[in-house]
Amino acid sequence: MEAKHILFLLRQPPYATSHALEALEAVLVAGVFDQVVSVLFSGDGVWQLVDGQDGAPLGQRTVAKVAQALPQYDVTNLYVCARSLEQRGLDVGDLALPVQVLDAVEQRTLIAAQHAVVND
Amino acid sequence: MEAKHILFLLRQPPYATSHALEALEAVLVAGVFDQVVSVLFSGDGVWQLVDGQDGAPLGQRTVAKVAQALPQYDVTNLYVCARSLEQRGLDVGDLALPVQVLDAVEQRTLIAAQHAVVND
Amino acid sequence: MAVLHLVNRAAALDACLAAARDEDAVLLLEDGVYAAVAALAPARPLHALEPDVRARGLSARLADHVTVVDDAAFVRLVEQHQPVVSWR
Amino acid sequence: MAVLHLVNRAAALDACLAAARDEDAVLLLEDGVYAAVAALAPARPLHALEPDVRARGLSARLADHVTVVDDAAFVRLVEQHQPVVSWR
Amino acid sequence: MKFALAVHGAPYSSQSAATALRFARAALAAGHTIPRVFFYHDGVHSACALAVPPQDEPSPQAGWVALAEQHGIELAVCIAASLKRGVVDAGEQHRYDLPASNVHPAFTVVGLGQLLEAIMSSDRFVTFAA
Amino acid sequence: MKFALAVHGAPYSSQSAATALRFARAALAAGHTIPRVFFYHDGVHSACALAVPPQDEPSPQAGWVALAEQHGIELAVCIAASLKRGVVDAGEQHRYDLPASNVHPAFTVVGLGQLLEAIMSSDRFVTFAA
Repeated sequence: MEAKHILFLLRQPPYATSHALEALEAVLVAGVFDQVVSVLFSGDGVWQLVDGQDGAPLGQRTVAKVAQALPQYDVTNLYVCARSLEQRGLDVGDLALPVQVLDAVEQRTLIAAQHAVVND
Repeated sequence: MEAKHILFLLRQPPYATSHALEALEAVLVAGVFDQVVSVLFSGDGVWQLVDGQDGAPLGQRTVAKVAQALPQYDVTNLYVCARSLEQRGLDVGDLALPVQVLDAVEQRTLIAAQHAVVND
Repeated sequence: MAVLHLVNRAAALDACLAAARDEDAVLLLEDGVYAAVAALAPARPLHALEPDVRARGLSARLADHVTVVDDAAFVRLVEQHQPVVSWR
Repeated sequence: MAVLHLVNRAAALDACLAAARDEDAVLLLEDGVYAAVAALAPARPLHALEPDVRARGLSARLADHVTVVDDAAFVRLVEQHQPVVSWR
Repeated sequence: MKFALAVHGAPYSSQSAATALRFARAALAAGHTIPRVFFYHDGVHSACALAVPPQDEPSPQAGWVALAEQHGIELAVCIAASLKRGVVDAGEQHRYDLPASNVHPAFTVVGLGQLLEAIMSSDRFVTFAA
Repeated sequence: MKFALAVHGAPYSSQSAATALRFARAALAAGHTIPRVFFYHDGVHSACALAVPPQDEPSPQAGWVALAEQHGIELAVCIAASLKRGVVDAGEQHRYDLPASNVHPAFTVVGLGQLLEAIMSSDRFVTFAA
């Protein structure tokens, strides 16, 4: 079977729901399937990446720590939406892991190149 | 026990979730308790009032029909947010039941007069 | 191949359109159909799912450039596009 | 008595503020605390719930006019206001 | 003061129950009473006795059960909301001929009137929205 | 074509499952096949066998069960999502010493790998978001 291009489009903020964490768990699993896996953080999903998180006050796992594990699972195509960062007063210096910033045109190209998109 | 002023602040659109219907059921119950009950439809909650709804294609009850039953349960203080109607291109002629349109100042006064506010 | 975007909340349409190309199709469904109302719809071709439009009493309130489609046409849109992207 | 408004989604703050008087208190909690970030916060006094702020890594990112409160202070706000209104 | 609380969201799809639990603890510590917590809408899932939390995460339900026992709080689950969501006690299991029941014994299934009664008989009513 | 579907929302808190069911019927009527529907996040509540729908409303679960039987569709429930939400089969009931199980027998509890497998082996993947 030919390798598929699978994009995880992550748009939910962490903690209020378990969507962010559960979607990241799916990304980790995808990493072991020898597919072409990419992750795009956009909208409130960029909050998953912000440095300084600590789930302990809410009795939850720290979502940024889970995201930081992605490269160890061979998920290295990590992208973030430029406009979503800007709208929230954030830049890459605020993030807990290295990700590539994509403008709108680059995001359109990335999405159009996929066989499947999984959202959270 | 002195009668309490209880406002139901209904801001959820109908059908996608059961919040609108369940909140209206709570209003109907409140109507039999001899309290001073008011209902304010605001935000996407104004869609609950729009004429021409038919839950049948979704296998659901028609939410506007439930709202129309409110006066029969002695709930007659029915209000809608003027700005929410305008933002959606609606006016009272689009609604399935008679409700009083409140501007922002009137809504602030209504809210401040309550002992309790129940939201959906 | 062109992309099919599914939007199930009106508030998600802006983000969807920022990521959609002109040749991509956008289908509004569930609470997404409120974005097809004349007063709210952006000026680009849109599809809206018929059972959701009808249940909400919106049939006569939609913008002219919105195409209402039934479930069978939803399936055809999926056949003709790849990938399918959901926005909420 | 002044009103206490609880906002658990940043997008709901606008509707809340339209319905709040100057003397009313607004407490941002859960995902509502994102509205307390310096780049996003409106210019009026706001409270933000400490466990939610800390979990999300926002402690050093809040606007200056936001007061961070713990659960005990949340209880005191409820004591001192009536009614309590939730926005989402 | 007497507080009445309403919980509208399910654990894992909303912080509603977790925030309400922390608030309840702080209110009781401050000397207030909470005769009833009303679980409505998706909030009814807090009553399900079959949930197994992820390792290292506290059980949201265990927190409610402990608080209810210590302080005599009624954990009230709305029947109109719970039945359609598959949260049922032994009585409903029998009535509807269901294969099992799943409401934790510390929770009581009640009608919507109990929400109004709680509001009417308390000094403050706080909704923890979904 | 082969379609893989994912359902992310619970009945009554999302239309996700209802929309997916209508789509599945239309896709099968058009000659497509659906080897697997994957219930993830709050979508796992569709598997709960204890729900009693309001009178005059169709049972969302009965629709899935009938479709699965007629067309050989696997109704796959994600264990990582279902366990914490109290949707458990007999195996998990036993493993965690729970008082009951509540997964309808037409549903199968599986790991997340089955989501990826479904995506990889299908021509189209459609998520019905919460």
